Formats: sequence, C-alpha cells, structure tokens
Amino acid sequence: MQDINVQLPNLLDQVIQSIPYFKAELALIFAFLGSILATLFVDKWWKHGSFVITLTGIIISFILSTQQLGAPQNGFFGMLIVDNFSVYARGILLLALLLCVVFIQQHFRNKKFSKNLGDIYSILLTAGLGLNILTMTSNWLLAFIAIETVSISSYILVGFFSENKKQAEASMKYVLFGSVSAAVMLYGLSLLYGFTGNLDFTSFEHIQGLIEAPKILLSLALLFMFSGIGFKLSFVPFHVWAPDVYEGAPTPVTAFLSTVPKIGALVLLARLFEEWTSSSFYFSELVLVLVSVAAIVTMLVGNLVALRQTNIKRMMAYSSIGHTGFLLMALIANLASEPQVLLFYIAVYTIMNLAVFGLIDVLEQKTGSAQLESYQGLGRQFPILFTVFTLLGISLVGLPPTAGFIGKLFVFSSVFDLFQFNNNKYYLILLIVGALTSVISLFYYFKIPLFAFLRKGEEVKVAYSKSAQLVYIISILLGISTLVLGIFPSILLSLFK
Amino acid sequence: MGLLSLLIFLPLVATALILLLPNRMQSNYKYIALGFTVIQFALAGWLYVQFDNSASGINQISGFQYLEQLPWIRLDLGSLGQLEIDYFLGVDGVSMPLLVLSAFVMLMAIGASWNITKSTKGYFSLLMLLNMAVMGIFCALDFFLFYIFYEVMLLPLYFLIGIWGGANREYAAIKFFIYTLFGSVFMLLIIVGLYFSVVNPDTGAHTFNMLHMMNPNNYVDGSFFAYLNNYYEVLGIPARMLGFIVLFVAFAIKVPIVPLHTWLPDAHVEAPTPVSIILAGILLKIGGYGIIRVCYSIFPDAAVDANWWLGLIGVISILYGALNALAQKDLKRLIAYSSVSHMGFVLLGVASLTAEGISGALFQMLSHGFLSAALFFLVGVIYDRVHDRYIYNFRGLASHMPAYTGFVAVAFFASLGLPGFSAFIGEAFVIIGTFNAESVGTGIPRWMAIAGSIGILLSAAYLLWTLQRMFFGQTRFKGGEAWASALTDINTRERIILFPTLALALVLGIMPSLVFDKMNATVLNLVSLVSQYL
Amino acid sequence: MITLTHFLVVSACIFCIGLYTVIAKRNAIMILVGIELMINAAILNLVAFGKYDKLNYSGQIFALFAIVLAAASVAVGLAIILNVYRHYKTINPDNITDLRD
Amino acid sequence: MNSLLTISPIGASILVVLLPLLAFIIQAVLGKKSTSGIWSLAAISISTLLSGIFVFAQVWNGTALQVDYSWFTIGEKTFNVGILLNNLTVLMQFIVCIIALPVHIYSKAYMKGDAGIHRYWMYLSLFCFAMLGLTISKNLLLMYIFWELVGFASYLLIGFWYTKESAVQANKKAFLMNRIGDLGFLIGIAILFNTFGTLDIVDILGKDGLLYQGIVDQNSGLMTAAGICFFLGAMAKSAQFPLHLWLPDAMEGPTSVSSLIHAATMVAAGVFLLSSIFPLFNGTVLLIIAIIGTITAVTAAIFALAQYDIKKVLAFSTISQLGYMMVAVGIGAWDAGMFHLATHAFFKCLLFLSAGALIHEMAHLKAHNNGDFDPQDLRNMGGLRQYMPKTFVLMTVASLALAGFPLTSGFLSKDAIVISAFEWAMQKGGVHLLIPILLVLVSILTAFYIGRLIFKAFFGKLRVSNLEAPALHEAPKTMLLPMAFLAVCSLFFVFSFNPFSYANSGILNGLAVQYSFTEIHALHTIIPITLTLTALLSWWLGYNWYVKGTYPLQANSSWMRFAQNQFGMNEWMEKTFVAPTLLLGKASYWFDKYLVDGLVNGASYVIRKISEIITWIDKHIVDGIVNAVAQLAYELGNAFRFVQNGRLQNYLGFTLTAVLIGIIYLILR
Repeated sequence: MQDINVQLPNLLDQVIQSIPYFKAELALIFAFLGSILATLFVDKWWKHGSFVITLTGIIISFILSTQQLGAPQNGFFGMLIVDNFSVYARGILLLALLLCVVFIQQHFRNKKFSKNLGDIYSILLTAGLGLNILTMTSNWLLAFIAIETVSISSYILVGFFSENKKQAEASMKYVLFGSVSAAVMLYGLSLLYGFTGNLDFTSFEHIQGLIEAPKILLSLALLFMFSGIGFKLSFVPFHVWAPDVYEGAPTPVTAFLSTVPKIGALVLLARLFEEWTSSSFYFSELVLVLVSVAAIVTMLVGNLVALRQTNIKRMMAYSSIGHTGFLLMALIANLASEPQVLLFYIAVYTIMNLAVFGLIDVLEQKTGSAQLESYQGLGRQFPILFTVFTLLGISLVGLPPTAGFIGKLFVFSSVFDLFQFNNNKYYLILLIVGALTSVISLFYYFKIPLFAFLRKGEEVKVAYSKSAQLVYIISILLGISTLVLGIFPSILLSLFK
Repeated sequence: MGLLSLLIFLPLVATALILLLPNRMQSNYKYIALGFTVIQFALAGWLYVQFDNSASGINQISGFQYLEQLPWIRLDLGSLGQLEIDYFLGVDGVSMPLLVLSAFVMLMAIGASWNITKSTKGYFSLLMLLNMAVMGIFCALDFFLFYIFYEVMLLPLYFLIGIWGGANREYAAIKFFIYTLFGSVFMLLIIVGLYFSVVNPDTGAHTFNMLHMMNPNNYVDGSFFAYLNNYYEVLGIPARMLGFIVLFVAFAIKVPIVPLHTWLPDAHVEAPTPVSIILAGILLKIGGYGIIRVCYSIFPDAAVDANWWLGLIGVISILYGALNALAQKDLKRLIAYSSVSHMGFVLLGVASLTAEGISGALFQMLSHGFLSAALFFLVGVIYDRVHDRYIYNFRGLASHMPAYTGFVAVAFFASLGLPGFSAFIGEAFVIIGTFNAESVGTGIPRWMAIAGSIGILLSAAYLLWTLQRMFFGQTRFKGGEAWASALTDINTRERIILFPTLALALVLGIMPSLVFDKMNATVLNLVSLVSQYL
Repeated sequence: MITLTHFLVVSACIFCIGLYTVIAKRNAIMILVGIELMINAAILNLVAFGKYDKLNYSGQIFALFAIVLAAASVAVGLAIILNVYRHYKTINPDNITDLRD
Repeated sequence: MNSLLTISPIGASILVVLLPLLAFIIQAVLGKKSTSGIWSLAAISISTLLSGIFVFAQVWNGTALQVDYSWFTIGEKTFNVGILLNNLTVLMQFIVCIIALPVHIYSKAYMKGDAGIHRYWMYLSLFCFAMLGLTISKNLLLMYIFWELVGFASYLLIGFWYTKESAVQANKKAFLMNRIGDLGFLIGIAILFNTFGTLDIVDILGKDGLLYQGIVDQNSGLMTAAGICFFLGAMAKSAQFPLHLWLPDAMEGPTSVSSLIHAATMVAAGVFLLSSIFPLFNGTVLLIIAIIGTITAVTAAIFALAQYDIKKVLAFSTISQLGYMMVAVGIGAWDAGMFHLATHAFFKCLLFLSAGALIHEMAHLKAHNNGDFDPQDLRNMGGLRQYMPKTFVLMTVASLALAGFPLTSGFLSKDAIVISAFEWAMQKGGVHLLIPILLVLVSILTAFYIGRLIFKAFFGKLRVSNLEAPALHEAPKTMLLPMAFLAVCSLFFVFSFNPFSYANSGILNGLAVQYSFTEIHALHTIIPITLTLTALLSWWLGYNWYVKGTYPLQANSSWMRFAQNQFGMNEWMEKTFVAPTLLLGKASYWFDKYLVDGLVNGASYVIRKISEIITWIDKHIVDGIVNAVAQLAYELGNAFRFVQNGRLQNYLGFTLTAVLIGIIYLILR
C-alpha cells in the first residue's frame, strides 16, 4: 500500500487535469440533477421547467463537445479518448437525443397519468451520459459501466409509463434479456481480463495477452463479449428482443431505442474492431469473420422477416435489424476509409429512422393504430405526409436521389475497395447480400405507399390532433433533408473532416 | 444553364407549377403539362436540326455536342481517394434521335391522358417527373448521374401503374419495380467497381465519367476491371466479363429479352394507356440505349466474346415474342408481346457489330418507339369506349369504325415491316447487317439472320390474323347494341395524335437519311471501337 | 492450496447454474436470481484474476462496479416484474406472449 | 407542247410512276366524295401515253439510260434510288400500262354502284404506282420495296369485299405466302450486299459489272443460295408450285382485279425479276427453275381440267402459263419468257374480262329472278352465245390465243418457248427431254380445258332452266371496247408480221439473248405443226364431248351409223381419254386442295398450337419461376419467424444455442 500513498497526489493531479475533457458529460450530469430538482419543485408552477432544463443541458453538452473538435487528447489515465470520431459521434447522438426528448414531450404532453413526466427527461439524460462515455472509451470497465447505464435507463424508458399490458411485457422482456446478455458479457470480459490482465483493449498487453490466450477459451470469451454489444446493436442472433420491445414501447421511445443507443455501441465496436483487426493474428481475422457473418445473416434475416409484418412498428423493428447488418458492413468498410463513411451512414440512418418513427407517431395519434391496414387510402388525406413517408422509404431502400443511396454507395465503395485490395470472399458476399437485401427491402417499405395511395380506403375522418404538429413538422423536415443530402451529400460529409 | 439542362428540367418546372396550383384549377393541369411538353419537343427538335452530323460521339468528348460539365460532388474520402462526380451532359448520334423520340412520345402520352379524371394533380406531376428522368438518362454522360436518373425514373412509373392502372395493378407495379431494381442494384456494384478501376487522366482521381471508362489507358493496372494483368475471377468468370454480364442483364430486363421479359406483359396490360405508350415508346429504348452506351462501349472486349450469345438471345426473343403474340386473345397483351419480338431485332442488330446492323437496330428502336406507342394508343381508343380488349369480342369493326380501322391497318402494316414505313428499314438492315456479320467475323452466324427474318413473317401472321378477326367480316359485338352505340369512330383529338405519328413512320420509311445522317459517324465510331477487339 | 483453476471452475459452475435457471425456470423472479448468479460468477472471476494484477487493482474495481450495476439492474427488473404482475396476474414468462409474430 | 415533246425518257418514266401515286393520294383525300374514278383513269391514261411515246418509243432498241439519286447512307455504304431504262424495263412498263388502261376503263362499268368503289380506285392506283415503279427500279432494295407494295395492293384488292369471310381468308393467305417469297428476296439481297457491297443491278450485273470481276465464284454455294432465294421470291409472286396456292383463292377479288393483277401483271413480276437479274443464276439454279416451272405448268393444267368455277379455270391456266415462262427462264431463253409474258398478258387479261362480263350477266340473271345459283359456275352457264355474241367472239379469240392457234400471238410465244426448250434439251440430252415433252402435253391440255370452257359457257343452252325470259344481254360498250382492244392485241401482227415464225418478232430481237444452245431448224417447222394439230385435235374432241355429246339422237338411219360410231368414238373417247383425264384432274385437284393446301393450313395450325404451348410455358414456367422466387423469399421470411413466438425463454434459448453453435464452430475450425 506504500506505493499508492506515494502516487496519490499526482494521481489526483491527473484526475483534476482530466476534468476539462469531461466537460460535456459534466453538463449532462448537471442537467440530470437539475431536471430532477426541477421535477420536484419547479414543474408545479411552470410545467415545462424540467423539459427546458433538459434541452439546455443537451445543447450545452453538444456545444462543449464540439469545442473538443480537432484536439485529440486522452484523460483519466487513458480511459477517456477524446478524438474527432467520438466528437462527431457524440454530436450525432446528442442531436438525436434532443429530438427524442422533443418527441417524447410531444407524445405525452396531454396524456393524463399518475407518473411525473419530468423523471423521463432525467432518465434520458442518463442514457445520454452513458452513450457519451461509450463513444469515448477504450476501456472495458468504462465501457461496461456505460453500457449498463444506457441499458438500465432504456429499461426504465420502456417500462416507465406501462399504460397497457404490451408496454409492461415489452419492458420485462427487455430487462430480462438485457440483464442476461449483460451478465454473459461480464463473464466474457472477466475471461478477457484474465487472459490479459489489462482492461484497455487498445493497449499492447491486452492484445499480446489475447494472442497468447488459448484459442478455445478465447473464442468463448469473444462470443460472450459480443453478446453484450450484440444486444445493444441487436444483430443476429441477439436481435430477438428487438421486435417485441419496439412494438410494445411507446413510439417515441421506440424511436429512441432504434437510433441513439446503436450509435454508442457502434462506435465502441468500431474502435474495438479497428484495433483488433489491424494487427494480424489468429483472432484478428476471427473477429473479421464473426462480424462479417453477423452482418450477412442480420441483413438477410431482418429484411426477409420484415416481408411478413403487418404492424408498422414491428416492420420497422425488423428493418432496423436489417440496417444493423448494414451498419456492421459500414463498420467493416471503416477499415478501408476514414470514419466519415461510417459517420455519414450513421447520421443518415438516424435521420431516416427518427423521421419514420416520428411520422408513425403522428399517424398513431391521428388514427390510433400502428397497423398497416389502418393506412388504407390515407394518402388522399395526408398527401404531404405520405409523400415524405414514401421518400423515407426510398431512402431506407437506398435508392437515389436520397441520402440513403449515398450512404449505401459509400459503404459499397469502401467494401469494394477492401475486396479489390485483398481478394477476400467475405467482402464479395457482403456486397452481394447488401445489394440483394435492398431489393427485398423495397417490397416491404413500399407497402406504405401501397396502402396509402394504391388501396382504396374508406374515408376515415381522423381527429385533427394539435399535439402531433411539432413532431410532424420535424419529421417532414428530416425527410426533406434526406433528399437534400442525397443530392448534395457534401453538406454533411464536409463536416466529418 | 445549358440547353440540355433546360430540356431535362423543364418538366420539373411543370411539376412544381402543377403542385403549387390549388386543386380547384384541376382542369388546367393538362394544359400546363401539354404546354411544357410542346416547348420541350420544340427544343429537342431544334437541337436535332442544329446537331452536327460529323460528331462521332461514343468515346471521345469532342464527338459530343451541347456539352455541359460542372463539378457536382467533390469529396476527399481519405483512402478512397478524391470522389469526383460531375454533372456531365452531352449527346451524340445515338442519343440525339432517342431524345427527340422521347419528347415526341411524351407529347403523345399527354394527349392520350386527356380524359384522365382521377386525381389529375398527382398524375400529371408524376408524368412530368418521369419525363425529366427519361430525358436525363439519354443526356447523362456521368455514370453516377445516369444511375440516378435511371432509378428516379422507376418511382413515378410505380405510382402511375399502381394508382391509375387496371385490375391487377398492384402486382404489375411492384413486379415491374422489383424486376428493374434487381437489375440495377447489381449495376450499382459494377459502377463502384468501375469507379475504382478508372482514373481521370487529368486529375488522377477515380471518376464516374463514362468517357474515361471507355478508354483502356485510364484503367489502373491490376484493378478489378483493368484490361492489363487483371486476375480477378468470380465463380470462374473473369471480372470484365462479369461486369459486362451484370450490366447487360440490368439493361436486358428493360429491353426486355426472353426470359427476363415477364414484367412487360403485366405492366403494359395493367398500365393506363398513356403509361403503356411511355413504357413501350421510351422505357424499352432505354434498355437498348444502355446496352449500346454502356455495355458495348465500356466493355467492348467482353462484348465481343459474348456476342454470339447476345445474337442468340435476340433471335430467341424475336421468335418467342412473335409466337406468344400469335396466341394472345387480349389485344393489348398481343401488342406487348410484339414489342418483345421487335426489340429482339434491336439486340440482334447490335450484336451483329456491323454498321448496317447497329444503324438498323437504332432505327428499329426509333420506329418501334412511335409505332408501338401508336398501337397502344389505338388499343386505348376502343378500351376507352367499351372497356374491353378481348379480340374475339369484336368483329367487323371495319364497317362500323372505318376511319379507326384505317389507322389501325396503317399502324399494323407499318409495324409488320411494310416497305415505305420505318419499321421496314430497321428490320431489313438488321437482317442485312446480321448477314454481313459472318464475313466481317463478329461471330454472328448467318442462320441467325434467317431465323430473325422468320420473325418478320410471324409478325405479319399475327397482325393480319388480328385484322381479320377483329376488323373484317360481318359486324358483331359481344356487347350488342350498347357497344355498337358506344363504339363511335375516332374523334379529332385522336386523329391529331395518330396522324403525325403514322406520318412520321411513313416519312422516316421514305427518307431514312433524316436519321441515318445524324447517327452514321457515331455508329462507325462505335463499330471501330468494338471491332478492334475482334 | 487453492489455485486459480479452482476459482475458475467454481465460477464456471455457478455461471452454468445461473444460465440453467435463466433458461429453465418458469418464473421471472427466478430468472432474475439466475442473472444474479451469472454476474456473481463473473465477479468471482474478476476478483480471482485481480489477484495477479498488482499494478492497478482493476479486477477488484471492476468487481465493485459490477456489483453496484447488478444491484441497480435487478432493482429495475423487480419493479418492472411487479408492474407486469399488475397487468397479467402472473409472472410466468411463457404466459406473457402478447407480443409475438 | 414542245417542252412536253422534249421531255427526257427518265423524267417521263418517273412521271409514269408518280401519276398513279398522285391519283392514289387525291382519291385517298377525297374518299367517298369521288366515286367516278376519274383521277385514276386520267392518271393511268397519261401514264400510258407517256410510257408509250416518251419512254418506250425513245428507249426501245436505243441506248439504255440510267440515273441515280443518292437516297441514304449507312456507315460508308450509300444506297441509291436508281432508274434503269433498257429494253426489258421499258417493255415491262409499257405492258403494264397498256394492260392497266383497258382494265381501268372496263372497271368503270363493271364496278358501277359498288359501295366501296372509292376504295377500289384508290387501291387500283396504288397498285399501278407500285407495279410501274417495280418495272424501272435499278436498285434491288428499291425493287424489293415496290415488290412488297405490289403484294400489299393485291392484299387490299383481294380483300376488297372484306365482309366476305372467304375474301378475308384469301387475302391473308395471299399476303403471307407472298411474305415467304419476300423473305427469300430479302435474304437474297442480303447475300448480294454481303458479296458485292452494293445493290445496284447495273453495277453488279451490267457489262463489266462486279459479277464478272471475279470477286466471287459464280458457282459458289453462296451464289447458288442467292439464286435460289431470288427464285423463291419469284415463286411466291408468280405462283409457282408449291407456293401457287394463294392464286386460286385470290379470285375472291373483283374480276377486273383478277384480270389485271392476278393474270397479266403482278404475277408476271416474278418472271420479270428473274429476267432482269438473269446473269446471277448458275446452272444449278437455272435447272431448278426449269424443273419447278415444268411441274407447275403440268400440275396447274391438270387442275384446270376439273374446275367448274370459270375464274378458277382461268386462274389455274394462268399458273400453268407462268410455269411456261419459268421454264423459258430456266433454259436461258428468258427473252422467250418475256415474249410469252407479253402475249399472255393480253389474252389472259381478255379472258378474265370476258369471264367477268359473263359473271356480271349471270349475276344479273340471278338477281333478276332471285335464284340461288353460283353465277361463276360453268355448269349453270351454256348457250350464252345467242345472248352475248360479241363477248363470245372476243373470248374465243383469246382462248384460241391461249391454245396457241396460228395467227394468234400465243402461237408465236408458245412455239418460241417449246422450240427453245427442245433445242436446249437436245443440247443437254437424256432426261432433260422430259421437260419439252411435258410442255407439249401441257399445251394439249391447255387447248382442251380452254375449249371445254368455251363450249360449256357458250354452246348448248342455259343450264339454269325454270326461269322466264332471261334478262341476259350484251355487256355495255365501256366493257366491250377495252375487250376488243385486247382481242386485237392478242393477234400475231402486234408482235411479229410473220404469223408463223417468232424468229423476227420485235420483242425477241429487242431483248436479243444469246442462247447457250444451237438452233435446230427442223424443230422450227415440226413443233408448230404438232402443237397446232394437237390443239385442233383436243378442241375437236372437246367440241364433240361437250357440245355434240349433249344432243339427243334423231332416228335418222343415214346418220345412224355415223352417229353410232360417232357415239362409239365418243364412248371410246370417254373411256380412254376424257374420263381418265377428268378423273386425273379431279384427283390431282383434290390432292392439291386437301394435301398441299392442307399442308399449308396444317402448318399454320401447328404454328398456332406451338404458339399456344409457348404461351403456356411463358405463363406457367418462365413467369412461374419469377413468382416462385418471390414466394421463396416470402417463405424464408416466414421460416425465420418461428423464433419470434413471444416466449422470453425461447428467445434466450435461441440466442444461447446460436452462441454455442458459434463456439463449437470456432473450436472445430
């Protein structure tokens, strides 16, 4: 214990020095506390108190994090990596979070229930905090903590309102499945720790240890570790919870689940993947194989199963599973190119999904149903809404002239570059499956215009609900932005320099 | 803002205008559409007249006219290199006539959709959108741009078929869409591959510029599609051949060839008349155009190897389509299959790789363009009146609707290749060119020419048979008196649309030089480009 | 002398028991218990390995954090299960299948 | 007037072609408003004058003229619109005009009061335009175009009464069978273009043409193929066996049309084509032509024997005469072919017109006392001599010409062919002799059936009895005059001033072909005599059989014996000659109708069936596969859904299993 006493002061010094790198997250923390307090005291007089605080907190955190751009440092003994990649990722996910907050606020604004809406904001902020950390760390400990923070807050998000049976069931499935995979992951991590005696997966010892580790146990540990990340990203075979939870959860929460957490997990996986595949030994290509196979299977399963769905939320759940597969492909593509391709795809994906769920939410409030049949003949009543919806569908399929197409094109390009570079059959299969699944996906995405425009529906005079207005506008704007980004992708790409 | 851009984006203005106008001005939409299309046609015609015949086009930029090249997307993708996408337009002898054709067919389509009443706003805006995409395809010289227009074209069509179509429209629409998309996503992969194989000699960056892709010197050695030391194989197929095949399939679906044609009868039959007109008049041509502009120009070496098979496919399509047409009982379906047969000639002619053959193929595309359009329009005429197309439900129309019968007879004889009409020139020169191919040594045997000529015979058979069954003999309708009164002879609007079309067929049949002069230089250039790999 | 191996074996056994519980038991609470077992197995591992990590006791630290997190998630889990019980009057996962394809 | 007189033959010939086109357009524009046919009439008359005075008269036995106008360019190859005026072409053009004019005049009366008469004039002018263009075009492509247009016009005219089912069937059949020939023509063009790189007749076949520059071996397989292809074209147009089937059916059209198109001009186009590209053919092809020609001549003559429909008889006789011409071409004496074409044009046209007159009257009769008999059936006619004597005279002249009696034009041209055929056969020797012998046989049969026609129609008394005073009377002037004109033209002096020798007939001298075979003087006396005698004999027999044979016997002892052996002779005649021939005729016609034609119909039937089968395949297999793929994707999606059964622990189990599988895989790899 001697040495510690000796080190302690300069350890503390380091911690103090590292605080500035943590500004953005601190902002979130303060906002978190603030919103709790506001919920307790302010909201009685001014019911938007906690809401506003949350928004400001997120915005401040966004500004702070953007200031870290172009100044790569790392603090807390290398636990915290503040590089451009993380900054961009945080930027995207904070904005997404912002939108989710708005969605949720709009969704529950004039619903009456016992619980206090303010709490949900603070929970969202925690999730944001966890995700922020997730994007900045290369340390298993921190990563695990972050993942758990996000998971727990998501459980609560899903279960918090429990207006109906479905939400309760969804939350239960979510929490149990999540905890199990977390436990499994933890076990895997413990093994990894055992092999390497070091928790920083970028460090030399870590990789060294992995190289020396016995293959069988190693693969076991890897798979366990992946099960945790896989749960967050919901790629096959860890996707099973997603459809039920997405369907059961309140739509804005679904919007949150399908976008924001994925970003964080993806960034983490990206770091891991890049680190581990860059060094060539047995398990580097093992990791490659695992991810490629996961990507291929996920794309296939997600898109194929989606063909059969009748509930739009469930369909979108599968579609986002399929997109996860494509995100993994983008991740692999990330090997070939700077992160901007990956970031671009993430950004576009987030925009598309938020917009889609926003529209679903609007329609749900208008028609009171999320079944595809309920859209019959609505195209006549909401031409703009469904035009944008169709546009989003096109973008999700990946057809020009939309951002989705550009994203796909970049991913294909990078993967093709890899394929041309080292003639690895996995890349080719990825390309082919990627192309094929986009054809398949067309079929179910176009069920929306099919029902809305092609089918004659009885003229249901829907209640014009004021509440959806803001969400509606936001979604429309997002939808149009996919078109704009499709024609001028440089607007977005030039940001990720 | 160059002329071509104007040509392409005029319809977009119309769309915007239509969308902005309030619904109570519904009745004016068609006039807006018509007005813009007329302007567009006039512009296209003017371009055609101004077109310099000596332009050799295809693979050197100097051979293109009305060029527009603006840097569109310039991105530094790090290790992927500088992404260089141009807004690059230009026309040569191949695309110029097709451009005019599309403008003309669009005009016809607008005329044909005169009494569309179902949500005209959406209808005309989609039509104009389609118009824009089509124009763009024929003008684009940057593969990326080309692809974007190519895909954008699908969406309006999906809705036009799906919303304004017949009983089985949903199936037809999605089938059409998925079919085409299936071809084009793989095309996208090939485009990406080409992108990485080709560099712009000026900037040294990878490029989507088609003209650069046509020059072997721009290929990076050892890249996936490289000419030199390229050892890439997929399933044992060399990379360049693979690229050719995939691109060919993508366009062949559009042409369409047997056995990738099954979307066509459904789409044509379910689509409303104007859309059938556009499908037959323009869409199929895009396939042929793509094969010439992309497959043969970018992969000439592979094309030369695959030639024999292309010719065979062409012949099969000719005979298969004709035989199918012979057995159809739905008039529209019959004409749809006849399109398959007639487009087979295009493929055969292109495959012959002789100046005569390729010119013949292009000419055939044009003539089929407006002839099939006219035929579909004529079907529409009776369908509008009695909502039936079943051949055996009509008899002796000749005595009941003489003028209509006159037009039908002219259209039929024109499209069965009666000399004096355009189709004859096209088919005859495809046959002659194909026959020459053997002595030129492009690997197309003579029996293909003969087999193709049998197609001409069959086309005469089914068309005359139809004439005999529907129009001659004693008048008798399934609908009895109700039909007899409903089946009024064609009105002025229909005459106004039909007359120029058939007149055009006649003029081109008598003075083919109007078209050949424009395309000769280009065709020769294409032949020389490809034949150096023979 | 208890070597590392013993620890590992024991933890492995606990993990498997937990896993079995999770899969087999028809009771949400039992599943939570199973999860706890699995986490504890992991923690045991971490501590055991931590013994060899003289530099900075990451293993132990990790274990501590893990315990906290496990507690938190279990708390949430219990609340949610309670909630479910209010709606379904059962906590047998097999009977709670409104959400399905 | 001067300016008109100084018009160049080229310009004149162009006018000759374009005037009918003009008439066609005017008629088309006017439509029902103009039914007089004045435009067509004017056009053809001016054309005839021009063609006679400014083209034929100028060019005949003068220097050949030609002119080219560039038409269009493909690649480096330029295609010309060319006009070639030499003896052959101007002769053909003039014949067409000189035949067309009377037919036009005749039609004015014949078609009077028909509902669709405006269409009639339109089509007729179109036909004249196409046919005249065909005669003088120098470029094979251009010729092909007119070739098909002619077919098109004939399609329209055959189907003129389009409400008649049989007419519609017939014109479809005609067009399709012609299309077969056209394809041959087209392929032939392709071969020539492929070999010589041009389609200009003069450039290829003219003196020092490409053909003689050793570019290609005359006897190579390719050239043989080319020859056969062109002959195929000619076969279809000139109704050579077995592509002759369309011609008898084509008689569904108005009789005037049959006379112009399906007797005189269009069907002769095949012969004209072969003559104009004659140098192209090598020995093999020529032999084939000769053989086919002979077969056609014989079979058609035999078919003609058993016909009762007057127009059918004439149709078959046309086919058989065309066979004659083909033989002439085949043996290399294409000038003789053209000669026969010319003479045949006149008298066959006349035959048809007279037949038309008869039918016209019979139709009147039928209408007058609404009987239900076929006005075209010989069995209903008879004894028309006393009602329409002029017609009788004219028709007799024509049939004498057909039968090849002295002093008629037919005598000269037929002799020309038969004699040359003998000379040729002598040269070749052996089995080749069969051809001329068969030709002689044909001429006998020809005489017999045409005699039969005359006797049946004009002698005896009207078979359709039980009707009051028949309203039969002579045909109107407007019909008789053209017929008279044609009758004059079917006499010898039009073609040669020596009625007994074709040697110095204008046409032969004009075309001046060097025969490959030596002249044998003996034949020039023997053949004509034999032919005449045989012809006489068969007429006499015919007369006895069809006219005398019907008279009842009087019990006149002095006549008795004579009568008896007369009858005996008749019996003998019947047993040995007539009956078998008629039987043969019937049989072979049956054969033709039910087997050869049956084959054609069968083929079309088979094709239709095949097309149905293919359609089935298209629907259920090709499209089926497409849908099956879609279904497969759908089912796969379904298969993956079994996991999503809503049971949490199954989810966990599934995931765990997947992980385990992964582990096992990693362990095993």
